[in-house]
Amino acid sequence: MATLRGDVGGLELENPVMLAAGILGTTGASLRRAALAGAGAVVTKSIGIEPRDGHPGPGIVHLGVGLLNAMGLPNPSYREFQEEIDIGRTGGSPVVASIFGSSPEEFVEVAGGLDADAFELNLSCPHAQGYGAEIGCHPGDVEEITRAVVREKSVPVWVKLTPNVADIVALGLSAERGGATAVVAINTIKAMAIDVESGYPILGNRVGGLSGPAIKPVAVRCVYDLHSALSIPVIGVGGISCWQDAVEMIMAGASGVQVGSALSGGLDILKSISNGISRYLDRKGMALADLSGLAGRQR
Amino acid sequence: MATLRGDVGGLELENPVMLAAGILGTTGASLRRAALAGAGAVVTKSIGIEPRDGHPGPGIVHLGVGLLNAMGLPNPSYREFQEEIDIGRTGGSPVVASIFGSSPEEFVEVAGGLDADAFELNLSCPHAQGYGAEIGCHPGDVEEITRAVVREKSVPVWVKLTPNVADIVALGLSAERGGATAVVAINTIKAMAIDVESGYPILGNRVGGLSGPAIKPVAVRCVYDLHSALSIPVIGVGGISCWQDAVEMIMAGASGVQVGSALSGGLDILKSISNGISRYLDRKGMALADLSGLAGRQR
Amino acid sequence: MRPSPVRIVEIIEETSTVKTIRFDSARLDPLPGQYMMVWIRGVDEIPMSFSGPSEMTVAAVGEATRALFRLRPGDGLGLRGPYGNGFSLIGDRILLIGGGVGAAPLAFLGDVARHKGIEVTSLMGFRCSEDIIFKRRFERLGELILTTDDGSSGIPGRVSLGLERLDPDRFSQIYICGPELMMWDVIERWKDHAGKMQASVNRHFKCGIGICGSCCMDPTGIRVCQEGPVIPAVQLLEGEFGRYRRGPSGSRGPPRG
Amino acid sequence: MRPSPVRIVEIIEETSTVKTIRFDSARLDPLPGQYMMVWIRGVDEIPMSFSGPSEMTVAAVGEATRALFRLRPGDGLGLRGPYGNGFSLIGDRILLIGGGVGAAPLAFLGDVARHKGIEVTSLMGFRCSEDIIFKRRFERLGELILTTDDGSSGIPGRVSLGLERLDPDRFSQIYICGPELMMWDVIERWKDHAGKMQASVNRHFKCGIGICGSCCMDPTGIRVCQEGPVIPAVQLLEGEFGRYRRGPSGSRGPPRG
Ligand SMILES: Cc1cc2nc3c(=O)[nH]c(=O)nc-3n(C[C@H](O)[C@H](O)[C@H](O)COP(=O)(O)OP(=O)(O)OC[C@H]3O[C@@H](n4cnc5c(N)ncnc54)[C@H](O)[C@@H]3O)c2cc1C
Ligand SMILES: Cc1cc2nc3c(=O)[nH]c(=O)nc-3n(C[C@H](O)[C@H](O)[C@H](O)COP(=O)(O)OP(=O)(O)OC[C@H]3O[C@@H](n4cnc5c(N)ncnc54)[C@H](O)[C@@H]3O)c2cc1C
Ligand SMILES: Cc1cc2nc3c(=O)[nH]c(=O)nc-3n(C[C@H](O)[C@H](O)[C@H](O)COP(=O)(O)O)c2cc1C
Ligand SMILES: Cc1cc2nc3c(=O)[nH]c(=O)nc-3n(C[C@H](O)[C@H](O)[C@H](O)COP(=O)(O)O)c2cc1C
Ligand code: FES
Ligand code: FES
Repeated sequence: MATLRGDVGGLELENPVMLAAGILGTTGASLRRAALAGAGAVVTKSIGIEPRDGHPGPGIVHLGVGLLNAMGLPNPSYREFQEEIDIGRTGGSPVVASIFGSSPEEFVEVAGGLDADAFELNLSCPHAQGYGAEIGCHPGDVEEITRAVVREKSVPVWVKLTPNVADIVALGLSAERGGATAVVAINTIKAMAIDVESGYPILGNRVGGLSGPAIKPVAVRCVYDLHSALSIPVIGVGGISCWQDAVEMIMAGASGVQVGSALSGGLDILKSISNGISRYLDRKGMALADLSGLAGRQR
Repeated sequence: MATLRGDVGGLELENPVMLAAGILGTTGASLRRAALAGAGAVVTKSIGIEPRDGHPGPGIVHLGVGLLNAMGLPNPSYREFQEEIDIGRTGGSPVVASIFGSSPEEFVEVAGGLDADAFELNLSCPHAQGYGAEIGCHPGDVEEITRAVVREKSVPVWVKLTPNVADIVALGLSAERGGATAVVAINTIKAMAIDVESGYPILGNRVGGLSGPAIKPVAVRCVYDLHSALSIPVIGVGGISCWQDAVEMIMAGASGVQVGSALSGGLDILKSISNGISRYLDRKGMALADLSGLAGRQR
Repeated sequence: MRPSPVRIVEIIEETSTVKTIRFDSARLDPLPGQYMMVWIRGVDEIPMSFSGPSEMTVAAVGEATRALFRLRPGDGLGLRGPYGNGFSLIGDRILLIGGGVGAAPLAFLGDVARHKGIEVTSLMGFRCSEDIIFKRRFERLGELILTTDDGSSGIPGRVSLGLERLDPDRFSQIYICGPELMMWDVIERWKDHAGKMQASVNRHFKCGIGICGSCCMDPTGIRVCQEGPVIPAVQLLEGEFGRYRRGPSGSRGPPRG
Repeated sequence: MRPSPVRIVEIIEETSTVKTIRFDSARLDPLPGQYMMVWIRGVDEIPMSFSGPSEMTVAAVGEATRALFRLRPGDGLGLRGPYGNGFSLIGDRILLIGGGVGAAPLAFLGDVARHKGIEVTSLMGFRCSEDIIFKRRFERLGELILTTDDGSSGIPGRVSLGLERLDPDRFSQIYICGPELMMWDVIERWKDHAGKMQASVNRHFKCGIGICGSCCMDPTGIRVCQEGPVIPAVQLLEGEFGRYRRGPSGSRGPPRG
C-alpha cells in the first residue's frame, strides 16, 4: 500500500488523518485511544487560562446535515492539562495542543505552560464571547497573536481559521506573516436551530457552530482559496466523513486533514479514511504529494 | 384553517411562502405556474443590464446535503423581461423582480426599466465577478444602491443579503438606512466540490454557492440576528424543505419565507409548506404574527 | 448525485459528424427517452439521450460536443442521470419517426420494443446518405423507410414525405425525435392522431433537476428536463413548440432545425 | 435527532426529593439501562436513565433537576435517545443491587426480566426510610433486601452489609446502579464475581453522542455515553472508577457518593 508518511505542517506523521480539536480531546486516555485507532496526530480540546465549565446544555444538536454545537470551550485550564498531553503521547502520534486566549499575552501564557508537539491557535471558535472568532476575524490580531506564540515556542504553530468572514485568505496571509507553520481551515460556521414545538433555541447558548457534512463544500472552498494564495501548508477540516471526502480536501490543497463530527460514528473512521486514501493512491499510481492541490492544476 | 394572509415586506400576500430568486424564474409561464402551485409571491431570476449566457456547465451539483450552483446570472436583460413579468402576474400572486448590477446606476437602470410589484436587490450572489456579494459585502455600497433604487421606484424594495461576511447585521442596517422595505436572508454560501476521480472542480465556474438543507442552520441564525437588530421585516430563505423548516425560520424572526432548492422535488412543496403552517397554527391556537420572532422571546 | 465517473470503452464513428460513445457503467439502467447530463471535464456539461443502456450518440455541433469528439477510449467522463421521463411503450405496433441524430433514442426504444415482441416500423430522415445512422439497426427492428433531403438515399425530401407512405391508424403509438421544425411538421400533419404521439423535446438544459428554469416551455411552464424530455404531442400543439425557444440567457430565439 | 418534544402526562412523588415523570411518547422503546438526554427548555440538558418505557425517576440535586421538579403535567420536554448500551440480560436468576435513585433503571430491568420469567432478587440501599423508592415494585419482582444508613428500615447500614446475606454463586448475573463509591465497594467485595457484574456508570455527559469527550474514563478512554453507561465490572477494576471523576470543565475531582 502507498505510504502516507510525510511532513504535515512541520510534523512528521505516519498518516495525514488527524483528530480535530474539541473532539474526544478532553482526556489523555481518549487522545491516546484516537492515536491507537489510527490518527496520524491528535489535537486536544482547546485549552485556556482558567478552568471553564462551558455553556449550559444542550451543548450539541445532531441535525440531519451535521452537528450544531456550543460547548463554550470547557477546559480544566493549562495548569491541569500537561498530564493529559503526556498520557496522550503514549499513543505514539504527535499531540497538538489547541489553545485559546483573549489576547497575545494569554496565548503566550497558555503555550508557555504546556509542552506539546505542536500548537494550534484557536482563533475561530464562533460561540465564546471574547475568544476565538471574535478575535480571529481581525487580520491584525491574528498576525500579532501568531507572532507572539511563534516567538515563545520552538515547535510548529498552526493557526485555525474561521470561515465566518468575507475573506478567509486575508486571515491566512496574516497567520503566514506572523510566522505560522501552517493554517487549519475551517472551524464551525455560525448557526442556530430552534425547537419547532416550543420556539426555544435548542442550544443552551442559543447560537453555535455548524460542523459535519453540511460544511464540507465550504471547507473545500476555503482550503482551495488558501492553498492558492499561501505558501505555508493548509490543513483541511470540515465535514470529512469518508476517504473520498479526505481525497477531495487534499485535492483542494490540504497537506493533511482533521476529522471531527464523523467520530460520532466511532473511532474506526480514522483508520478507514487513511486506508481509503492509500488504496486510492495505489489504484491511481500516485503519491500523496501528487494529490495535494490537484484541483488547482486541473484546467 | 388559520389564515396566512398578511403583509410581508410591504406586499399583501395570500400566504408568506414565496418562490426564491433564480428558481424556475426565467419565464413568465414558469412564474405563473409557481403562483398557481401556491406561492404567495414569486421572485424572478435576477435580471441585469445586458443578456448573459451564464457560466459553462456544470452549473449545478446536487450534493447530499444541498445544492451547489454557479449559474453565473444568466438572463435576457431587463429589455426582454417585462413580458415575462406580465405573464407571471396572471398567476394571481405578486411578482417580485430580482435585479442586479455593478453600480447604483445600473441598478437604477434595470429597476427603472421594469414594472413589478416589488424589487429584490441581489447584493449577494457569490459567483459572478463584479456583481452580487462582491458589492454586497460592503455596507456603504449596500446603503447607496438601496437608496438609489428606493428613490427611483414607488413599490417595496427588498435587499437580499449575503451570509459570506463576518457581520450580516451591519449589511442589514445599511439596507435599512438606505430605505429598504425589508431584507431577505440568505443567499448561498461560497463553496466548492471537487470530482474525486479526476481532481477537477465540478462546477464550470470552479467555485459556487451552497443552498439547501446544509445552509438552513446558518440562515436561521442570520434571520435571528437580523430580526433582533433591525426594525424592518426580515424574509427568510435557505434550506426550507418542509413546513417545520418554515416555522423554524419564522420563529427566528422571518415575516415570510422563500423556497429555492426544495423545488427540485416538485412544485407541490409550496402548498404543502403553507398548509403545514396553517395546521400548526390551528393546533397551537396561534396567529402567524405570534409565531414571528418567537425564539427571541423564549428565555 | 455528483457526476459519476465513467470511462469510455468504445467509440464508433457513425458518420463524419456523429459518433457513438460507449462507456463502462452498467448501473445507470435508463429507459429509452431518458437522458443524462454529460460532464466533459474542464469544458461543459450537456444533455444527451441514451442511444443504448450505456451509450450516447453525439453529433458535433459546438464546443462541448466537439470536445466529446476528441476523447479516446480510456478517457473519463462524469455522468448524472438517468433523468426525465422516457418514452412509454403503448400497444403492439409502434412507429418511430426520427430526424438526424434524433434517431438515437428511437433506436434504443426500438431495441427494447422489439425485445418485448412489439412490431416496429421506422421512418428516418437525414440530410444526405453520408449522414445516415443506424440503418442496419432499424432494419433489424422491422420496416424502415428512409428519406434524404438531397435524395441521395431513400425517398428524396423531408421526413414528412415519408408520412404519406404510412397509415397512422395502423399504429398503437408513434414516437418522434428530431429537429423541432420536423417534429412540429409531423405533429401538425397528423394532428388528428396527436393523442397517440410522444415527442422527445430539446430545450436548453442547465440543471437537469427541475430547478433553474432554463428549460421551461410556454404556455404551461412545463420543465422539459423533468416532465420531459418525452412529452405527449397534444401538449405541444399550443404554445412555443415549433415557434420559438429560449437560449442560454433565457432570450427567445427561433426553434432549431 | 433534534430533541423530540414530549409532554408530561403524570408525575409521581416517590419521596420529597425524588419524582417519577411519565411522558407521552411511546415510540422511544428503550432497553433498561439506556438513557435519554432530557432538555428542560431554557435551562439545561441532562442525562437520565429510563425507569420505565416512557418515564424517568429524578432526584433533585441541582439547577436542572430542580427545574424538572417544577414542571407539571401538560408541560413539555425535549428528549434525545435512547442512547448507550443497556443492561444485557444473562441467565435466569439475577440480582439487582441499587443505591438511592440508582434503583430507577434497575426497577425497569427487573420488570423486563420478570416478564421473561427470570428470577429476580433485589438488594437496595437508601439513606433512611423516607428515601426508599419502588419498595412495592421490587417486592413484586421477588425477594427484596433493604438497607438504610440510619437503620430506619431494613438492615441498618450500607448496601454492602446486605451482600453478606446473599450467595453470589446463586446468580447468573448481577446488575449494579448507585453512587460510585457504593458500586466500587460492591465490586471490590465481590471481585471474584466481577465477570458477571454489570454496572451503570455515571459521568459528566455533555453530548451523549460520543464526540465531545467529557464522559471519557481512564485508563482506556472509553466513552461512557456510548460504550456505557452499562459497563462490565471487569473493565472498572483498574483506572479512575471509584477514584476520581471529571467535572464539567474536565478537571478531576473526587468520585461521588
Ligand atoms: C434531452 C436532450 C437530449 C439530447 N440528446 C442528444 C443526443 O442524443 N445526441 C446529440 O448529439 N445531441 C443531443 N442533444 C443536444 C445536445 O445537448 C447539444 O447538441 C449540445 O448541448 C450542444 O453543445 P455544444 O457546446 O457542442 O454546442 P453549443 O456551442 O452550445 O452550440 C453549438 C450550436 O448548437 C446549437 N445547440 C446548442 N444546444 C443545442 C441543443 N440542445 N439542441 C440543438 N442544438 C443546440 C447552438 O444553438 C449552436 O448553433 C440533446 C439535448 C437534449 C435537451
Ligand atoms: C447515564 C446517566 C443516567 C442518569 N440517570 C439518572 C436518573 O435516573 N435519575 C437521576 O436523578 N439522576 C440520574 N443521573 C444523574 C443526573 O444526570 C444528574 O443528577 C443531573 O445531571 C444533575 O443536574 P443538575 O443541574 O440538577 O445538578 P448540577 O447543578 O449539575 O449539580 C448539583 C449537584 O449534583 C452533582 N451532580 C452533577 N451531575 C451529576 C451526575 N451526573 N451524577 C451525580 N451527581 C451529579 C453536582 O456535582 C452537584 O453536587 C444520571 C446520570 C447519567 C450520566
Ligand atoms: C463538539 C465539538 C467541539 C469542538 N471544539 C473545538 C475546540 O475546542 N477547538 C477548536 O478549535 N475547534 C473545535 N471544534 C471544531 C472542530 O475542530 C472542527 O473544526 C469542526 O467541527 C469541523 O470539522 P468536522 O466537520 O469534521 O467536525 C469543535 C467541534 C465540535 C463538533
Ligand atoms: C440554481 C440556483 C439559482 C439561483 N439564482 C439566484 C439568483 O438569480 N438571484 C438570487 O438572488 N439568488 C439566487 N439563488 C439563491 C436562492 O434564491 C436562495 O437564496 C438560496 O438558494 C437559498 O435558498 P434554498 O436553500 O431554499 O435554495 C439561486 C439558487 C439556486 C440553487
Ligand atoms: S434544466 Fe433547469 S429546470 Fe430544467
Ligand atoms: S458525553 Fe460527549 S463523548 Fe460522551
